[in-house]
Amino acid sequence: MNRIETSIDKVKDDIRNFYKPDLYHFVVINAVDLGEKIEVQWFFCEYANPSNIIAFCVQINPDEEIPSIRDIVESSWVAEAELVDLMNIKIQNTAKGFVLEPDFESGPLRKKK
Amino acid sequence: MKLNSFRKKSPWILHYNAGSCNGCDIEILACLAPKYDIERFGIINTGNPKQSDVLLVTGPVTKRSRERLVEIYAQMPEPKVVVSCGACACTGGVFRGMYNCEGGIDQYIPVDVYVCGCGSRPEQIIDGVIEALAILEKKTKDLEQSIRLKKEPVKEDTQLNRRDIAAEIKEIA
Amino acid sequence: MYALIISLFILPVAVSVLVLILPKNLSRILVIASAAILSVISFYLLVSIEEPFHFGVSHYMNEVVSVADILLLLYFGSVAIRKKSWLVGLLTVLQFGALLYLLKIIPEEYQAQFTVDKLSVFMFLLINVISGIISIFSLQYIDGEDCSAFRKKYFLSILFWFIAVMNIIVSSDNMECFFLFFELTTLASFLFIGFRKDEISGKNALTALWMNQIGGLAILGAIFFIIHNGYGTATFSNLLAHSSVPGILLPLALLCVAALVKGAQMPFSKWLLGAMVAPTPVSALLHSSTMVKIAPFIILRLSPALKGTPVASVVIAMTGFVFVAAAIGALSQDNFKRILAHSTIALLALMIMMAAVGTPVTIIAALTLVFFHGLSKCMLFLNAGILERIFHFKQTSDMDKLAETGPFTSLVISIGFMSLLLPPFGAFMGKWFGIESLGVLAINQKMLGAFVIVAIACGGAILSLLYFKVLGLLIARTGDHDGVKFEKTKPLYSATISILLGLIILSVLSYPFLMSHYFVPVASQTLSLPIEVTIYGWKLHVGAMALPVVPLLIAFLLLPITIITATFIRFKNVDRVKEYACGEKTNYSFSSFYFATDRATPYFSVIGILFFITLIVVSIL
Amino acid sequence: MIKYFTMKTFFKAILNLFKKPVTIKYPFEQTFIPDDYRGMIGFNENLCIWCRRCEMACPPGAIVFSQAMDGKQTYHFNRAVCIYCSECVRACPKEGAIFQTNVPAKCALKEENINNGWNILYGEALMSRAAYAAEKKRLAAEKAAAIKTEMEKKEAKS
Amino acid sequence: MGKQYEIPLGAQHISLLEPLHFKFTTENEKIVDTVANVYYVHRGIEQACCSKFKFRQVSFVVGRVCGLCSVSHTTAYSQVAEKLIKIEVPRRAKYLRMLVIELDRIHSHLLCLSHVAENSGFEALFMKTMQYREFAMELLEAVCGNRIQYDFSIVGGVARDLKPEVGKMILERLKIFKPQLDELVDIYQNNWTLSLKNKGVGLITKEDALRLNVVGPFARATGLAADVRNEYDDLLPWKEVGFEMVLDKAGDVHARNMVRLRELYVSMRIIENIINGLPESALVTETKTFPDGEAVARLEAPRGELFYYAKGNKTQILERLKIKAPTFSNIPAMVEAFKGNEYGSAPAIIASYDPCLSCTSR
Amino acid sequence: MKDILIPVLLILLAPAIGGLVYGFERIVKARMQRRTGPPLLQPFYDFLKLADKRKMIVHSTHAFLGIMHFVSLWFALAVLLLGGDLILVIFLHLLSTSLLILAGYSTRSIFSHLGANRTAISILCYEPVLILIAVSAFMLTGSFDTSSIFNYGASLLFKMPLAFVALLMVLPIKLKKSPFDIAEGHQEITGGVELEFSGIFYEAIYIAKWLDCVFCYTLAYLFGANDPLLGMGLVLFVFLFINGLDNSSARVNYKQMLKFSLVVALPIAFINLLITILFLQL
Ligand code: SF4
Ligand code: SF4
Ligand code: SF4
Ligand code: SF4
Ligand code: SF4
Ligand code: SF4
Ligand code: SF4
Repeated sequence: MNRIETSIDKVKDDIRNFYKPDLYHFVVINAVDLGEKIEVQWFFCEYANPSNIIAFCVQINPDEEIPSIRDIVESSWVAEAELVDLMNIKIQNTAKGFVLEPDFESGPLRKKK
Repeated sequence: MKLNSFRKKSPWILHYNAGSCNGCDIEILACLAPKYDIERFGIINTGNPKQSDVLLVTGPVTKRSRERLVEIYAQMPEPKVVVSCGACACTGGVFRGMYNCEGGIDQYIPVDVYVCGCGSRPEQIIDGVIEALAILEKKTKDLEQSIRLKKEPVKEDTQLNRRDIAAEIKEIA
Repeated sequence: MYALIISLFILPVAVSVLVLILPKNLSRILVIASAAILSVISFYLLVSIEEPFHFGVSHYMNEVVSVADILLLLYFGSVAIRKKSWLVGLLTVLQFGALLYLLKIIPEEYQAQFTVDKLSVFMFLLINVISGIISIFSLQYIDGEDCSAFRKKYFLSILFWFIAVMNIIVSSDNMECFFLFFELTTLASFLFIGFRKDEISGKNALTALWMNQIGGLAILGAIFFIIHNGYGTATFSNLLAHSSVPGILLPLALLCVAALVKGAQMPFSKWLLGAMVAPTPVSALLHSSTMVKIAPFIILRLSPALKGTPVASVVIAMTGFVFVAAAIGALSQDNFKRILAHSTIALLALMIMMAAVGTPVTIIAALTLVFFHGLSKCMLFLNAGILERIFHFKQTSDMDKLAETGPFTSLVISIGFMSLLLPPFGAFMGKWFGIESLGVLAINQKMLGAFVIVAIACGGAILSLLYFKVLGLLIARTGDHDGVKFEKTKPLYSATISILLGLIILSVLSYPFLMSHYFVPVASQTLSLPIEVTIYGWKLHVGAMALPVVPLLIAFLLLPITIITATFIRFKNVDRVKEYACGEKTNYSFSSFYFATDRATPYFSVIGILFFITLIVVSIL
Repeated sequence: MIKYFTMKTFFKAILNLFKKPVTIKYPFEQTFIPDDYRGMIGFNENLCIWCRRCEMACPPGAIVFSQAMDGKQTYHFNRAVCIYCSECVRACPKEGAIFQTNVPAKCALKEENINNGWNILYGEALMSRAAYAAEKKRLAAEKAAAIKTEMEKKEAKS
Repeated sequence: MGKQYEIPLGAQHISLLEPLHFKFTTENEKIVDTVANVYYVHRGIEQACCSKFKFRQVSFVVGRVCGLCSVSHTTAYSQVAEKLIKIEVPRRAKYLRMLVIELDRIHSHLLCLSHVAENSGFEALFMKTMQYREFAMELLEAVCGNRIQYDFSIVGGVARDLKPEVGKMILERLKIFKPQLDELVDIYQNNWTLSLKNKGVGLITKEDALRLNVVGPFARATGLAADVRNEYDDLLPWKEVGFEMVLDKAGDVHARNMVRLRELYVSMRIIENIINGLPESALVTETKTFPDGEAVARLEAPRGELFYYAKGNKTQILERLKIKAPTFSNIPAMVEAFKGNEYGSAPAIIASYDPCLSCTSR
Repeated sequence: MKDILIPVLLILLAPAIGGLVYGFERIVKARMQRRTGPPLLQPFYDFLKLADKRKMIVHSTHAFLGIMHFVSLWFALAVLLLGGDLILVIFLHLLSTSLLILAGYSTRSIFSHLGANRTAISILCYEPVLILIAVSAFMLTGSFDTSSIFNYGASLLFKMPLAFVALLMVLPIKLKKSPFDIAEGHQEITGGVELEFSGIFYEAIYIAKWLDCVFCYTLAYLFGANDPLLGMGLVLFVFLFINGLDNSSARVNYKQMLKFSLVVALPIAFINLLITILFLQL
């Protein structure tokens, strides 16, 4: 697993420069609650060398809005919608209520304070 | 086995997956398959609540399934029995206490037979359904009797039932 | 007798003048009264006329007719100039030339211009009763029209004038006279269609004009050939008398062309479809009792001569084709009136076909169809008017709430559609007779018979599909409401509709009676053949055909009662549940199948033209 | 179109009519169950050392020990909660104290109140244990206090 | 109103095993638009796995993410957990894991195929496939002690050994199964009505597959060579036991059926090889360490790539567990592939995705 | 007297016979799938059970139309068995089907609607073919009455085998058997028109299905009418054929069905008609 640390402003450009549909496979977006911060990880892997898993990692504050990569990787909308509900974070152009009932407030995967 | 006495009934089943892991669902499917062939007992998987007698539910009832489950249950005409299939439908099983599920379907609709196991073997499901057949027969009788004796029967089947029985009583009186 | 018949001609004309001048209330009373009187007269005629009744008015009439012809053509010419339509102009010029030539060669001898036989009376009844009802309906309808008070009167005026023309046309024997009134109906339809005075109306009116003018031209042609070839005078009775002369086929074919044009058979269906832009009573009028019914009337008139000729074969084949094509065309429609119009074309094809086959049974079938189609279509079109005026929609897709908002209208429309589709209603009887008697036809004309049977079988099935589409929308409802409260419409509306509904149900129930006492005599006189009607076992034998009466009677009871009961019935002590929607609670939108069959229309037109050409070619050969 | 008539499956289906069905007659004849089928969990009170490791290991919480005031523990097992994972057996330090049979669990009827009953029992069991622990603590404290007072008394004496 | 029908499919519908809801907008039964709601089965397993359960228990819980490839889930989880506690699994355990995964694949693929047949309206074929599938269930019961929910892989190795007589039984049953599989291939390939229903239906091209990141047989049926078994030699030695990639080009329902069927031959060969060459070693590597650090693991479940991410914090309880199921990756493509098809084919298309939403929504 | 008695008995017993046929069909189907299947009397158990259920309807119109579907179907069958006019019988059957279709449309239930749509389409598929067959029979026997087919000298089967082929092609549509069970399409529209009926009201639909069985097999019997043995043989053959087909084919979609019927079945019926007209006529 190759971690590529980047920042919230740059991550979208990084992914745009990196992602080639016929070379890389988009796996999933994950987020981990680190307490103060939340780490968001975009996982890709290479079709040719599959052991090579690339993760773009960004640490954000819980109330920051994360850019959506839907225009780069079309199929990322499911992962984004899920993260919004489960982590209670904001992602550009993504509404709540896909995974959980729309009235479910707190993100269950966040650490309880 | 007094199965022959139940044979005069024809339970049609409706299967609803209220958020299970599919394990028990495929076993229900296996029951329909040639090896177990529950059509021997006149069972048809109708897929239509309005023509079903037995509701086979799997899964611990997730929040989103809840309303659908109740809706489907309400659309089934009495007499009906509910069989919960598998540990998670009976009690929530391993999912007990997870935030989005409710721990057993009997929190929402009355369950008559609990089939244990995770996943329950087809044999267990058949046993459960046969058990349900007996209950179904009893419920049918209760219903008839209640109409004849003009009194309220089967306590446990909640308001839904009571209302229509009241209507029938009125008709006779 | 004479006086009565003449009164059928004069009275509507008088009314048509009077409504123009009388104040509104008086003219209302006048209209209602005259509608009633006309109906009574035609009913009386039905009972009383046994033998064909020939009469002529004074021989000035011939001159009057000629002058009127010329005036009419001059008017058409002015229309052509005003609207800058070269087509109309061309046809008018052609007609003018032909007419002038004819006037020169027509031998100057007195002849009876009119014949009133049972067929005419049959048409009288249909025309006067149904048009009467429509005129009463239009009293209310035209009130809501957005136009000047005079034009409202004017509308009623044309309507009555039209009734008079129709009455004359079905009783005229002289073809010159027939031509005049034929073109007068054309004129009437032109005025009606153009009534709303907008662009589309104008265009469609013009289309109706030139298309029908072709029919007129064909009639002139027929007259020309009759006289030119020396078959005597240009009258129907003379034509029928000469039916065995070989060269007679050409005039027959030309008259058939006139009929087919009036009957809006493809490719001339366009004018009838275009007529939808007129106020709805006009559609009702054109579709049910008048105008298009001239087509089966002509063919019925000619059927003794036509029977068995190649011309008849072509007409049969053509109508068989039109039956299917119009049915297919109807499938793509969404507008209520257009659906009705297409189905009219299809059913007209069926009627013409039946009439052209010309065996006793098919004639009876044709008459049955004409009769029941008139009633049903009238009712349906009037309802289309009600839908526009009271419920404010025209598309069928909006009808899915009708069972709740307008239970009565929806019930009536359902019955109307069923009467076009299902046993035991008249239209079904026509179809059924058709199949059974075409079986007989196939014995003589093998290929044709086979082809037409396929056409009827397929066309019938397609039409059922079409009607199901509409019926399905009509019957949709959510849940029960306690008791059925009929919606409030205007009294005149509900009165006319109720009368029609009553008539339909009554005539369906009395069908065996109607058949033996009404259709059979008409048919036998038309063919001048005695047709035997006997009841043997549980079957009614008509000529060579046997009708199982008992099953039919039970079917009579089954269907209408089912539909009516289904609307009113409320099961007691039965619980209501919601519809199944996979356990979900959201609402879903509905619609029915649609078919993009309108793409095929150009091809249909081409085939239709080919048929017309064949018709002429065959008659010459 | 031609293929339509050359359907092998069609004739196979017809031939199947003359073959014996493969259906087993289950409720009338028992089916084969392997010896190591993961069925009901058995418990041998005599061997148990009451360490509660099985309870600890059980993912869904199908095992619960309640405790009487005299310290005697009772083993409770709910067959409708159990997922038959045999983790309890693996966790048990004493071979044979808890073991897995190859008998599939019977279905339960409404009367058994298998879900709510278990919830209640579970709560009660925890309470009983808490009560026992509290009691034990109280006793210990009492004892300690007694010892203390005794000591103090002794001290005071001396 | 207009020409469009909205047809719901699900949550409860006979053609669905699982609650998922599609709303098809159709014109004359031709699908023009699809909306999917796939999160009926969300139970909150990820959260429970990092709060309620100890990391050793988690392998039983993740098995219940889904009953169809429960062994893939437990194995993938075990792998990631083993990485976190830094142990190497004994060779015999690896082989046994592969054995059960392949047996599971056989039953899962056959189930999917039968479901496609059923949803295509071919009841007899459904029955036949289910009948032939039973052998896999019986073998799994013999190997793992349960027909579904094998609970076979545990952290550090496997829960039970393969008895020699069971190994023999497996080989025998496979011999019986081979002609049956040939028969099935024949029917799925050649039945005319079935091909009417399946060929050219639910089409996803290779470009779409790349664009939408499709995985599993779904991807392989388009010609996209994506099979984790081809890749991870260090965790499970697939190549050793004779794995071969199965590819097809068409990308329609029929191609998916064929890919699944042909994979069964591969699975059978792998199972034979495993049993014939089963190495001797311990079953479990014991250790007392607690998970720490981050790790990912990928595994080819019957429906495609399973991806586990775990993070430990040196306690019994994990910090984070992320499960990415194969169907999860396929959902965007699933929704697209309906467009332009008949509604009548929709159930068959759904079945051919082999959707398993219980792990998608967890 | 005897002529009447047998048909009347048949008519009265039609539901019972239909039930038995239906039960037998279920067993045969199970056997073809190598299952044991339900007992022979299973349809009657179903019947008894349905009568016991709580009465629930969507609305009265819907329920009533369902019942009338059954009544009118029985009536159509009666006319057929009493030797009535074949065309009339076909139209009466259409009438009963149309009541079912209307019932389907009368609810606001999607699947019911779809089922009604599809049933309407399937009418388009089989009705013309049946009419053509009837007309061919007329060409041979000179009468549309079924009784005349019985009195006709030879078996229709040998005179017009193509008609029989056409009949074989449309019967699965009518009986809602695979590959043409689109009107029911269990996995697609969960029964279609039947969907919203329950309990005693579903019973009407259920028995109507049995009657349909009798209706269709009677049509098949007509092809061997003057030789009861041949007739029975034909019925058996049709039975096996339809069930064999049912168990060896997937469901096609309605467009394919329409195409099949219009391009294959209808022309075959038409050719048969032509042959009958051109070569065989009296
Ligand atoms: S009981 Fe177990 S196998 Fe059955 S559905 Fe629930 S978790 Fe799955
Ligand atoms: S009591 Fe009233 S609100 Fe409640 S279910 Fe009955 S009708 Fe509805
Ligand atoms: S209670 Fe329900 S069924 Fe009754 S009128 Fe109101 S909406 Fe309709
Ligand atoms: S680890 Fe568990 S069993 Fe061992 S002493 Fe602690 S609580 Fe008891
Ligand atoms: S088998 Fe598993 S679930 Fe059952 S009691 Fe033991 S540990 Fe608990
Ligand atoms: S782990 Fe074994 S010894 Fe300990 S309490 Fe449980 S059964 Fe008894
Ligand atoms: S992909 Fe499907 S079968 Fe596999 S684990 Fe997920 S839900 Fe289960």
